[in-house]
Amino acid sequence: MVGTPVLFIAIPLLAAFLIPLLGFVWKESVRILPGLVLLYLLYLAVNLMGQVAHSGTIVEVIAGWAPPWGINLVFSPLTGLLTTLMILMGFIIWIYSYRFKNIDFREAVKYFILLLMMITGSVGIVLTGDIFNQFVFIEITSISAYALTAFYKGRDSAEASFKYLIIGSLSSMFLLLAIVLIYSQLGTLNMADIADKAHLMKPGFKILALIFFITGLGIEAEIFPLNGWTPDAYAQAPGPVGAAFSGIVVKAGVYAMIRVIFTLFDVSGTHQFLIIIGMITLIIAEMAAVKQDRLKRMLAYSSIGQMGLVIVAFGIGTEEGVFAALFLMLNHAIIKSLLFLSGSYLVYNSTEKYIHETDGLAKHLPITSFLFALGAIAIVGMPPFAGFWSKWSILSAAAHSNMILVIVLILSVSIIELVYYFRVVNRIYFFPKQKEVEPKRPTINALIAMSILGILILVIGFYPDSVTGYLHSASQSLLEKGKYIQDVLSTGQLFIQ
Amino acid sequence: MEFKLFDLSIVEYAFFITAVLIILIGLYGALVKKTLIKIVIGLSVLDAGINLLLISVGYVKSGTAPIFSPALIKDMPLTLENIKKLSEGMVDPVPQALVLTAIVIGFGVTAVALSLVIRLYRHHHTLNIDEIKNLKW
Amino acid sequence: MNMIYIVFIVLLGGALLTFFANRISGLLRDTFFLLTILATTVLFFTKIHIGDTVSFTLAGLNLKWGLDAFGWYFSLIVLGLGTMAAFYALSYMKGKDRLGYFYFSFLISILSMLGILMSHDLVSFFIFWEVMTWSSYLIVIYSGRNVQKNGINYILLSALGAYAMLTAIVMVYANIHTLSISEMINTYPQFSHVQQVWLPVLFLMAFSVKAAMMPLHVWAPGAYSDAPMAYTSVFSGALSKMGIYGMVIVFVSMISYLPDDTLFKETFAWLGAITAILGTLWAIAQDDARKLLAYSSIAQLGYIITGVAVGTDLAMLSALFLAALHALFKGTLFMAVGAIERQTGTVKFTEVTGLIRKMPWTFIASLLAIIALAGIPPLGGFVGKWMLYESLINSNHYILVIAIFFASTAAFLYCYKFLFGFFLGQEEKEWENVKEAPALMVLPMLILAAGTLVLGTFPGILLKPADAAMQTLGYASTEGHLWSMSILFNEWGDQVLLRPLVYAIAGTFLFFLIILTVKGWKNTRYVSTKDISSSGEVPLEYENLTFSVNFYQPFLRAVGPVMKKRMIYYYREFGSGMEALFDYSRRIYNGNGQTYAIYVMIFLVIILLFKNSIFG
Amino acid sequence: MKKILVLSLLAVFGVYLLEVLFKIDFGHQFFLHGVKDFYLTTSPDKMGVANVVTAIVVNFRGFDTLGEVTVLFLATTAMSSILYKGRHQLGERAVLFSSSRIVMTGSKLLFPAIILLGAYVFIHGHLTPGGGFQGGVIIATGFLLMLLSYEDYKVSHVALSLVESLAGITFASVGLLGFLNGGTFLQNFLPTGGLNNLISGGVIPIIYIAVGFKVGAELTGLIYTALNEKD
Repeated sequence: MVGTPVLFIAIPLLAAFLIPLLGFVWKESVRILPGLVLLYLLYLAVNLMGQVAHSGTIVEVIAGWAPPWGINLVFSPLTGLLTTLMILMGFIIWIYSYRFKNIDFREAVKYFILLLMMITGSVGIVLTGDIFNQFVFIEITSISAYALTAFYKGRDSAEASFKYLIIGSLSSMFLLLAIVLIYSQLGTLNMADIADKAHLMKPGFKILALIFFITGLGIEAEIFPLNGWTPDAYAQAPGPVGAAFSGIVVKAGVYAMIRVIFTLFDVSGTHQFLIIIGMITLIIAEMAAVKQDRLKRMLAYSSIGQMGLVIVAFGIGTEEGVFAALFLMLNHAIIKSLLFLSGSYLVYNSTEKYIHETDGLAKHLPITSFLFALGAIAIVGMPPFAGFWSKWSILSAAAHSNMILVIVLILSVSIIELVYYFRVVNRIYFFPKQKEVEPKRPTINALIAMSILGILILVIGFYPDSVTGYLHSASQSLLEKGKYIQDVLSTGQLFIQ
Repeated sequence: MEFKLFDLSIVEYAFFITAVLIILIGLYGALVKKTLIKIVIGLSVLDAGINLLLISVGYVKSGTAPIFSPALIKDMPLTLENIKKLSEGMVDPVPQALVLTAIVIGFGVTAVALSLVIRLYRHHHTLNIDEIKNLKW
Repeated sequence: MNMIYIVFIVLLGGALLTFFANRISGLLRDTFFLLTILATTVLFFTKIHIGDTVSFTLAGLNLKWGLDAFGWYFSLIVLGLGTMAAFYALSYMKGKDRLGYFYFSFLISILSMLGILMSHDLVSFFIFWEVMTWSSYLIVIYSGRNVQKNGINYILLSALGAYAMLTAIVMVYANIHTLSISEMINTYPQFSHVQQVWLPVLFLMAFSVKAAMMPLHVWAPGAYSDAPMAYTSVFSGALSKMGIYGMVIVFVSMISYLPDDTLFKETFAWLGAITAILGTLWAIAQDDARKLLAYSSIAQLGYIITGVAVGTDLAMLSALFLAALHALFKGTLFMAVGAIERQTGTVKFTEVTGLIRKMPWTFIASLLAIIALAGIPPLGGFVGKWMLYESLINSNHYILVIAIFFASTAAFLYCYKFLFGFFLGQEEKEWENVKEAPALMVLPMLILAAGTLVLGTFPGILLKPADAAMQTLGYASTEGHLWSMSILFNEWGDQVLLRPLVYAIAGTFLFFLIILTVKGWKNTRYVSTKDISSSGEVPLEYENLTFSVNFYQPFLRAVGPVMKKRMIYYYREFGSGMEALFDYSRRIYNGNGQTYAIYVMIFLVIILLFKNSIFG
Repeated sequence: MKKILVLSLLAVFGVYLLEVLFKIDFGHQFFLHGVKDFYLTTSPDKMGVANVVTAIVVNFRGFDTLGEVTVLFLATTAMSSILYKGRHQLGERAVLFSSSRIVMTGSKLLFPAIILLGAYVFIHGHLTPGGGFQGGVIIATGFLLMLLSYEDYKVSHVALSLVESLAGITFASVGLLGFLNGGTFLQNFLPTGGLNNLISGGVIPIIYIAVGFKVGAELTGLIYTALNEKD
């Protein structure tokens, strides 16, 4: 027994509380501790994934009260997969930002606490089996995200953060309203219990709660038109944080929404709604991305578009569709993080982050540019890189459901995507360098982090079977609603004196 | 239907109506007011409205606070039946616990919002949200 | 381990080694590059036999690779031209930077083409197709010229085609739950009518892009002329043939099952012919040799498409023959242009003249290639064109014959322009010190040019494998009567009637050539090309008065109306219209946080108002 | 224009929300299998906690509270991070108004009482209304009073973060101790004692005291950081 899922929350929290204390004793520990924690959690996650594959979903009870009375954590193939992904991305981002704020110790303390908490919050969103608890974790994630967005002084980061905060507050309002409606009807907050009893709700409640959930969680999942905050926040946050947003936070938001739609309520029409809304998100975002003149903003819009695609894939609703969606999430996490991480070195010494400032940097930053190009070519779905397989799986899922229009739209949008990514790559490689730009060489730890991501892209691209098995069992576990309810509610009552 | 000045059903739902009104006022403040501080106030009002709604959902008519105080128990032996009997007259404790959490979270968000307002003022020297849009498109 | 894997591993490993060896030393890199391509060629032709297959499972999909006679025929083109181009490249690319990158992309594109030819399932076909796209894209943008224009045009149209194909592939997969190409072909007659029509359309879209068929050709002039010439020979000679390869399969195995297949065939035959005519006209108008050859490639591919679309056995045979031949002579010509570019630094007819004595071997290779291109006996081009005409007449496409004939006659004009502009005419002082290109560049050219000569005389060499290829496509074996299909051949595949005539023509031609050259050597008075009378007009100083300026002005004036607007103009208009739309659409994000919050409320209210119709 | 739009949006939203809320039978909870009854009976019966809300907050839904404490912790971190000006520019205390001697003396007198009240509230969290959060807030008001009345009142940042961290660590460690004791995270491992005794309810008072310290320190820190913002 290596541990249980609750350690994913408890240990980082303990570490976060410890970091300021350790800072008094040994400054370097502030940087090392989060990495150690994440490394341990990665080890734990991988172990638990093996355990789950072997003996089924782990339901962990907290404070000794069996669900639905106590809060429980569910480590199923699905949540386990996402947790592992998030912890992995978190670890890579930690490697990347190990030397972040090297000079100013006090800022580093805050950065690492907030980053660790953002990761923990996202993991909590995924693991928890209780809607109110999920709300709390969403708030933990959001508050860390607000602070990290506004982390850089002397830029417009506070503006971005404030926009995020306004919309984030609306999000929490809708979530609470939905919780109120559910509680007033069922008197329970446990997801499995709600799913079990959802048919007891009076008409009207269910749909209104669902609408509030979709609106509230849609804000976290970057659905159009709820995503006004996204490009600003991505563009203004420090590079690793942007990577964490697209690799970790959004994934948690999408998961929460999907959990609500697939497990909590079974309302007909939701899937079509998801497809339509995802499609609109995808199209608008990719259209907006074409004309961006700032690199990170472009990446942000692209990230929104990809999330739209993920939502479309979930909307298809078949096992294949869910598989495609999860595959997309995985690939997007890896590739978009790579783009953010390498992209932020390409525009390192610039405040405005214009794309034309990356002109001709390939000569000065060969590895960074190469990795950026690799990410660009992978995210547009060129084989044999990772992005192709997810694109293939979503298209074939759509084809199996006879959604030709969806296929055509996805592919047309892919062409748009291809144009703006290749334009940037061309600039990096073939344009004359701007004189006033001073390229910043990536530190060794940043290079390691980016290379890991690059290698992952190649590995998944050449040997997709390395992940498809996990993805298949994860998608099955999402679709088996009855099993989820049974797994959670059959956990024995444990009050031990 | 006979019109009554104090329609009982309306009075019964006064909590809900008030809560929703507070929510709407808060939203109005957040969506229309131009000053950052007023927007933050709007968001806080919004929180308050939701908390009120949450707590009124848990209300049980003429219920007492969910505390087994000595005054309530008196000399009753604490058997399960007695506890059950006592608990029937109590309001639902769960929303109260939730509200406690929600208040704290709302407080945290407000604190962050206010500090952002300070930063924005420092940077833009204005509190008008219409003038703070360097980031767009 | 199966030899098929080994070939791919050799290519991929070689490409990577070449890439990394660049860091160590140039010699090592060149060695790896050459060894890789040679090893591949040798392994491929000695160890892989027609009928070999391997299959494996990846991501839950059954993939199958193998070689059939049809693929083998095209691999002959790919590897033959590829090897020659590789030798040529060693010398041509010497001294340029980013060579690791170039050689890597070169090898990967060879790999992808072999992969396409050996794919027996749709997914690996698509994967290799896309790998081919990006590897060739990498080379198109290698020079760094016009990357945002030509490079993006290329990748954009390629993606358009590739995604059309992907749509078709997923449709097939959803329908028959298998990815095998032969399975798709077998079950095709049972598909629904809509799919029966759409599948070929989508596939053909992908293939027409690569085969540069109008109106999807707009990428070709830019891409062909921007890539280094060492690769353009492969690009135009072999890579575009992948489009033809796919087209042949679609036409033979799908369209012929359609009830109204004639409509398809006629349309494509005509598109091919129009491509040929317009390509030729545009080629005539070019002053840049690379552009001229690029348009000429488009035109030549037009003939081939027509042949494929007409689809009788003779037409198909001629298309396959022309495909191989085009690889030979267009490879030579692009290499020749590359040699001239390397030696003189320019490829404009208006700048370079009279290179015949400076670069005689290049001239001879170009001459042979041009003759083959123009379809003059005794070279191979004549055989192919003859067969094409004959098949068109036999299948009653009289107007098509006229169109094709017009195109190939007009092709003389640009052929002549090419020869005259570069090699003939007066020598300029400016080019006095030009030397012949290095042997490593000249030899591949000469070998390829000699190939056209050999094929003109002994077309059977190529007709035999072409016939085997056609048998795998389901054409009846023509072993017995193939050689008598055309009045041109005897049983040995040799030309019967024309051989003496051919030799006579060639002999006369050579004789006069020698006489004229020798005579001209003695008697010509050399003046600067700028020193010509201008009928009373005083030319401005910057006016270029070389004879190549406005070479075919009267002709172009005559055909002017057809060429007023280039296709790319409409694409550009469409593109800028879309960009304006995109620019407009992003204004939704107007920067005001409050507006975003109002969006949230609008979203909510819309769902609330329509909740009954959304959530049934 | 914008106002009309917003008002109509809000009207639709309000109507739809109220329409559903009116279906709730106010004051009668009709659901049968809710979790509330279990809490109401188990809390006094098995846990020895008189205040059921406290039992829920700290034990049944203790995980929420851990998150909540984290939110506060993050809010202070976020605030100091957002308002941080850089290593060399330390903030200066803002002086809102200078207070009279009476106010100063009065505050000084009130301060211990306020702190005591706060402590009382969180120590008796499991018996009476109130608890760690309420007590913490009361303590913070004491510091607020001092900060307002004395221009040069200083709170040690080090002490604040020490208290904050230690309290947080206590909470998380108590949770982990339950875990290490063979139970689950946050599970009670101490004897529960009798109902309505001060020392009862197992780990609940410990956690609530920690929460009280933490909230007090954090709110004080928040106020102090905000006060140090002078432009």
